[in-house]
Amino acid sequence: MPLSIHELLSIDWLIALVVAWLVIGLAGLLAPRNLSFVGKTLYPLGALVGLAVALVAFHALGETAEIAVLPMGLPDLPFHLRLDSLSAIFLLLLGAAAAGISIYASGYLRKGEGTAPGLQSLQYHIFLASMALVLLADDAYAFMVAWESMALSSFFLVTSDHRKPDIRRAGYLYLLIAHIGAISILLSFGVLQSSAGLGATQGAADYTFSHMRATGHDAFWASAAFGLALLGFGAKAGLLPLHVWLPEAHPAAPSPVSAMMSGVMLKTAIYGVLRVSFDLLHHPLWWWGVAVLALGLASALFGAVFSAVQSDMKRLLAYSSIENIGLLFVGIGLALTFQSFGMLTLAALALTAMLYHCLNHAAFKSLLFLCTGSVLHATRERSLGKLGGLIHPMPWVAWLALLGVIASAGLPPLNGFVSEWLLLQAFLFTPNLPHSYINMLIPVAAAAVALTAALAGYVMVKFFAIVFLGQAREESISQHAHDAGWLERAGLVWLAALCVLLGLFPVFVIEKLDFVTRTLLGAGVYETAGDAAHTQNWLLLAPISADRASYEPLVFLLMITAVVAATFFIVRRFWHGRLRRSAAWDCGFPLQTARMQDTAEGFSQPLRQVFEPFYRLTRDLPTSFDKAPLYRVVVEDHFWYWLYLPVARASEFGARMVAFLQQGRISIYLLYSFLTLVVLLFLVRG
Amino acid sequence: MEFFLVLGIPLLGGIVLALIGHTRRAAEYNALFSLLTLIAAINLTVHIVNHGPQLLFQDQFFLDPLNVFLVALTALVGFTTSLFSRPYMRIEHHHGRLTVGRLRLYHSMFQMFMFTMLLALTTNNMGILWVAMEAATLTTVLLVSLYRTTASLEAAWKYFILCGVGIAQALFGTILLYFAAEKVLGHEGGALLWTHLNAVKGTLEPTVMSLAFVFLLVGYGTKVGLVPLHNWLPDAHAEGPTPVSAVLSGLLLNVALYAVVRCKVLADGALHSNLAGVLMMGFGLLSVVVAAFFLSRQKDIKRMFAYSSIEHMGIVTFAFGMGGPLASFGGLLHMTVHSLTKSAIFFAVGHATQKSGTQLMEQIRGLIKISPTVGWGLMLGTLAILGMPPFGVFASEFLILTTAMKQQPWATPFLLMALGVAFASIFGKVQPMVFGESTLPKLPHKPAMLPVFVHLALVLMLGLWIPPYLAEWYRQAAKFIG
Amino acid sequence: MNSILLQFLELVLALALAPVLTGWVNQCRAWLQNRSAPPLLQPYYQIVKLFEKDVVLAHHASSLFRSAPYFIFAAMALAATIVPTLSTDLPFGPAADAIALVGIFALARVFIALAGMDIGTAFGTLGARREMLVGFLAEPALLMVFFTASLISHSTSLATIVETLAHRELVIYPSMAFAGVAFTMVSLAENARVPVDNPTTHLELTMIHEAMILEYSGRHLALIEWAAALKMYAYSCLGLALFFPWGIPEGAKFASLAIGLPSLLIKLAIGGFLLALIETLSAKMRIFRAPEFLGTAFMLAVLGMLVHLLLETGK
Amino acid sequence: MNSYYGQIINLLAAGLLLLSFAMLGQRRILSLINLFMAQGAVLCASTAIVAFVTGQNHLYWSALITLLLKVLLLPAILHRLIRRLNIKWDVETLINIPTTMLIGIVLVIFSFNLALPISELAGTVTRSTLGIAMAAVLLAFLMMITRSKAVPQVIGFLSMENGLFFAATSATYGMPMVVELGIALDVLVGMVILGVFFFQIRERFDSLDIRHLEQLKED
Repeated sequence: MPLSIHELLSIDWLIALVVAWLVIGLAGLLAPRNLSFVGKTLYPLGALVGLAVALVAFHALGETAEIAVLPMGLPDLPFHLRLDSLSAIFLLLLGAAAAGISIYASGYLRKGEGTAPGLQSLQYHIFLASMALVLLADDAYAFMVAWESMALSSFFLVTSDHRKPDIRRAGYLYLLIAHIGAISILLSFGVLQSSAGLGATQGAADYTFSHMRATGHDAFWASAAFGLALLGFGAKAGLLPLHVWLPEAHPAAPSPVSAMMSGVMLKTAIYGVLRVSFDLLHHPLWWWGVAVLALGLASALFGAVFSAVQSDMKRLLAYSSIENIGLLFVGIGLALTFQSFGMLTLAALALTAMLYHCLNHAAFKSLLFLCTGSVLHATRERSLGKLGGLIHPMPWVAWLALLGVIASAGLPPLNGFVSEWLLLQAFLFTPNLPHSYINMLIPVAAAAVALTAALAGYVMVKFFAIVFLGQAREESISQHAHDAGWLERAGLVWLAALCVLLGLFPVFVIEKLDFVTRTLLGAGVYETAGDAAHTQNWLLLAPISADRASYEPLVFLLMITAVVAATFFIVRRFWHGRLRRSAAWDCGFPLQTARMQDTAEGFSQPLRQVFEPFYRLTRDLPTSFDKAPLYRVVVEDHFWYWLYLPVARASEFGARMVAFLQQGRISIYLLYSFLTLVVLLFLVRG
Repeated sequence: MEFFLVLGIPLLGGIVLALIGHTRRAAEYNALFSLLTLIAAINLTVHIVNHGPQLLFQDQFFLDPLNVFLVALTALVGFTTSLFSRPYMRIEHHHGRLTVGRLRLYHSMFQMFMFTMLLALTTNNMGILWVAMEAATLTTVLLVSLYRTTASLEAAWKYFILCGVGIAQALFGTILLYFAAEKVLGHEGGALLWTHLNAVKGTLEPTVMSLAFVFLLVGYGTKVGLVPLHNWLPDAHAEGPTPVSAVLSGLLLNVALYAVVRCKVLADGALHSNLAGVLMMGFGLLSVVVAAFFLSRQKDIKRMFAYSSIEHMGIVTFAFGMGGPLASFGGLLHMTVHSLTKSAIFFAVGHATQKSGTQLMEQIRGLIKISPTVGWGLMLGTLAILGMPPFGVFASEFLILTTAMKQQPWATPFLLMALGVAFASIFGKVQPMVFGESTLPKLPHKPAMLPVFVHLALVLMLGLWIPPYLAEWYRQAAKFIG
Repeated sequence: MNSILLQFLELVLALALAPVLTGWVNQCRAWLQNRSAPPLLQPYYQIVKLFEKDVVLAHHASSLFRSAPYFIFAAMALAATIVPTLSTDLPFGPAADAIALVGIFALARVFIALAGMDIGTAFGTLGARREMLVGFLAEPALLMVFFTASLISHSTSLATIVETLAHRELVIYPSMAFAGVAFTMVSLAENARVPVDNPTTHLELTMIHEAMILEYSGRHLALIEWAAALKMYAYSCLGLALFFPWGIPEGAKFASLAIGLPSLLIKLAIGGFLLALIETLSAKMRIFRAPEFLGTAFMLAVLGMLVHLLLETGK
Repeated sequence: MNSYYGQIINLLAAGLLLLSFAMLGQRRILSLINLFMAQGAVLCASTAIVAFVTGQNHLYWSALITLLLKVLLLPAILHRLIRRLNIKWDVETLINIPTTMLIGIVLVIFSFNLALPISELAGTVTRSTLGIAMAAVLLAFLMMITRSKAVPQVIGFLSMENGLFFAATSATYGMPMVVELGIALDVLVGMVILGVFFFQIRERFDSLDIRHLEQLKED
């Protein structure tokens, strides 16, 4: 198919925009310590570029795939880039989130926080550019280069404040797991590359995705490639059991970076899984889907259960990200299962739900992380045990955070609910599967998803109420607290608006997502729901048919607004608006202080009891005779003890073992050479 | 003519510096000779690129794509090392760790070492190759013990004995090779000339060749630092002056591996089996895994990077053993980027240790505060050597790993494990050295960071764009290796 | 046009009937406990009285605290509108299906919990925490109940579910039995009834719902009380629609109101009596038994789905 | 005629092997040096005979170099060294001598077996010498492993060189002259460096016991 100039434009624009990001980043090196130049010029420019990326990507949705080749890379393997609908939707996500986060960051920068602002800006913009390149890459090498650059630049961002040992440790863990994941992805590409093995003519050109797509693999190797890819991308996404870096790295990073990592970077891993499993392998086996589903559910539940007991607000959000990633993988698993049984429409439904949730999570999680950033700046405090009552000094942040909280908890009429709704719908259609065991498993999985969603509500109430409601638990908190500046507010409002719009116009979004599912599966849900959607009204979301299920968020919102307005009016009209202030009810105990409020630990105590086996709890209880009674509870991750420490110990053991090779005695060394020689001679002659 | 300059300049430099190496300007002369060698090498390279492979001096010297790029690389690293060593050795002298006489020894031996390396690379005679390798050991052994400390003497002694014994095996292998070749090529028909051997390799006696290859592999493998023949390597790297560590790691190992590869080509042709490849893969994999585990318990920074060199040599050996155009291409690229990166790291480490007055990693902290260039140089170098893109080490590891997945999938779990362990160990140790707080005062003298960043820039370039003519060399050389 | 009128009628009916239902349950309970009963319209009197009173607001109550009652009230009104009581063909029907209904309840719960924590007193937080504890198990259980019904009727739309279930031959769905028990348990918990909560207690240590709204007064409290009544009404109608759908008219005809309205009233009366009976016969359990209680409900609901898949799809 | 010389060479080869064994079993340093000298002499003789038999003139040069280097120069240097360093006492071995001898016999059998198929291919008169050369190399290796002092280790190293040289001359009638010169030069320089080393080590440790040189290790 010949590409006309007009069609070529999108990818060229995108390349130009990526370069623009890099240039903006490099410009930061001109005046690395000039805060106002970096903050008030470079970051807003970066935000504009992000907006442009989003627009171009939006334009490219549903267009024919465009390709470009850059004159760099390995010989015979220049960087191949390709823009199809799958890339476009993730680029849209990246651009839109980057626009909000960059503009926020331009207001967020402060003097004397870790890395020099110019350098940080360089790292940040390389991070953005490499994420865009990951999404555009069309060969294994370009993909890996972009992928690891992304890991590296984000590592430096995470360790901006490298003076703290904890932050260094978090960054270390992050980069280590990312690197191991990357090697695993690399090996997956090694399986996928089309060369036929020893003796066959090989060329670097075998590494392009188009060659991989065209190559068939037998079940074993396809599964190997899939497994390795899942391991690699799962490590990046924070899938169980490779999630441990996530709750360490996200809190350590500056808030805009946490937002970027959680909102966008995790999605690139999702993109990778989609790319490999639906595009490059395109003939899934049913058990892949089940495995992904199981892992996803485990991660979702794990994330929810752990985020409930966190007492650091950014850690809480980080665990919540694990939960959401788990839900995304549930969607992928369902889609894979359906596709393997040839139920393409249902696969498209599950995939749509998944992609929708990607967009949603990017919007609300970025929003929440940015809100924590504002809180952090206002109070210098991350611990939920000391915050409280911030809705009074910072109403903007609080109300915008409330939107994020409602979206994150999956409540109507915001966006989180839409994707959850779609996902549950996908579950409800499963009983047609030809495999009875899976049929039985699906309802249990649906129950788990429902439970996760409900737990998310618990977590979000805890997050919002402890941070913003009640009274400040420490005196100092409320003294310096101030609302976010206007640039920060602009970023927050942008992301909150995305939450609202994504929640209110699902049909429009699904129409766009349809391009993606059509690219990957050859089927979509928009057309099947088309009659309902077009003939009745375009507000009605009815993925299969209006009889089966439907949801109209706009009507929903209007109803609530109308009732609220009417009630308010009637109450004021027929009665009065009189109001008196007085002290709160103190139960007859007049010495109450703000410190007597329920703490974060207290709030999650019931859950800690219900889900006790999930946690590794250490508790110090004071006795009644303690002079300075101290209550301490530490909640740890079993995986750390089950998986990571044994691995660390095993490698330590290996290190001790090999150390015997190097005992300093020259005779022994000579003996090694001697034995090597003798053994080899023996082998060769034998 | 182009060629003789390449060998002549360092030889002359060795002699001249033996006479005037103690003068105040000796370091500059050293750098000057190295620069001239580099220019000659580039000139030679251009010549070869334009005119194709050449046999010189009654076929005694041979220049083909495989060695000419190594010649250029050797000359380049030699030059940058001489630049680095200029302030480095001067400070050592100021600190009283070195006398003027030893500086003379150092400068002279440095040039002689370059000479032996270049000789080993360019000679067509397997016997001369052996002689040059042995001479390389001899020139560096006194450099390793330059400080005359207990530890450096011990290291040099081990280096001498182990490499001497190892290289003796290589001589036995060479004799066996000659024994086999003599049947075919006659006594005086240049039976040790590699090009001649290569032409008739199919007719060489397989039984003898298999034995010969074993001896050659064990012999030269000792110099490559393949496990379990590696024991001299960490000691020698850690105790010698840092410029010597840089050239040992960046050049000597490469040249030894080059010798192994030359032998492998012959063995492959004669044996009609993959025996040589299997042996190399075995050694390579063992080196990678064992070296990776060694890394985690290191306390001395130079020692750690010495083990890292073993690991990388293992990767290259594995790649060459695997064979095929892609793997060999990857192996050659890896040799290049490893020597550039590793020498850059040693340069940075040199400044860091000189500043902190210790090689113990626990006592080096917050380099980025003391000197941002040293800190970032070490950080970026470490990331590059760990295979982080967009640096070139990643490019070669990419090719090697993906090919391994296709051709030798059984090996990939080991590689995955080893690379993971290596990353965890090295990065875990370097990160707190570079970042964090430091109580040390800022560096009083300006570090010579130009070589570091030149190397890293080259490595970065190789990761993103390999110049077409370089790629063409690699490709031809890879075809050669098979 | 008819359908819009009917929809409006349903809303008005819900607003009107909800306090009456609460009053009726209180009356029944009083009778069962041998007490003299308060008048049927007692909840109305209370609401009106509260509207007339001044609002007494704690010093550090935020705007969220003041706006929450309106949101909660609106959410409950919406929920009551969506549940088909008088007709299955309601214009707002497609706006929200069963899952969205669960979402609405959850939305109201989140707001009331947030409002409870806004003042920052120990009681509010305690209540909110307990409310969320109840909610995180009750919500998925309710969802699973709906799923069982949806699997039978191949739809999550409430109208379709009701139509399908009402039209079935007298087939016994064992799955619906499980779902029914689960639904009952969830309803008790969700409406702050014994054995999970006690609507009449003011003993702080045992309160859930009452603890959260302890700081409310005046019109705010009135709206919340009304919303609570609406919630019970919605749940009751929901139960009736799912398990006793007979008598709910299909299509939007005023004529069918003649059957629909009386049958609704009768069913509600019976339901209210049964609720009072349950409350009288059971004792309030410790708060930490509540997760077990709701976990059982959740398991039963999931079992219902499995039973459906195992026994009923084969046919 | 050739077979007659062949027998002489074989005899010399046997002598070489015997000397290797003797060195393996010898405790005294002075005797070791003398044995090494004898080995050099045998080597020189065999090279000369091979040169005579085959008419390869450059082998005479090799023989001469051997004579100069291994019979005269190196033993002289070694003698001088031990005088200067005052180390004449017995050599301690790490493994006791009978065991070492047993291992040595196994090695000889092993190398003969290895060399057997090759020897049959050889067109030279001295077909079995390759096996003996290999055995000599391995025995020298063994000696290096079992000695804990620096000087005996070096003698072992030189003895290994002898075995190699023997292989080069008798089995292949000598390598090209350039190579042999190069090898000789390396050996010479190596010895000089070793000498320097001995003094340095001695200066540092007051002893040439290489057990002092066991500090660099992994712990």
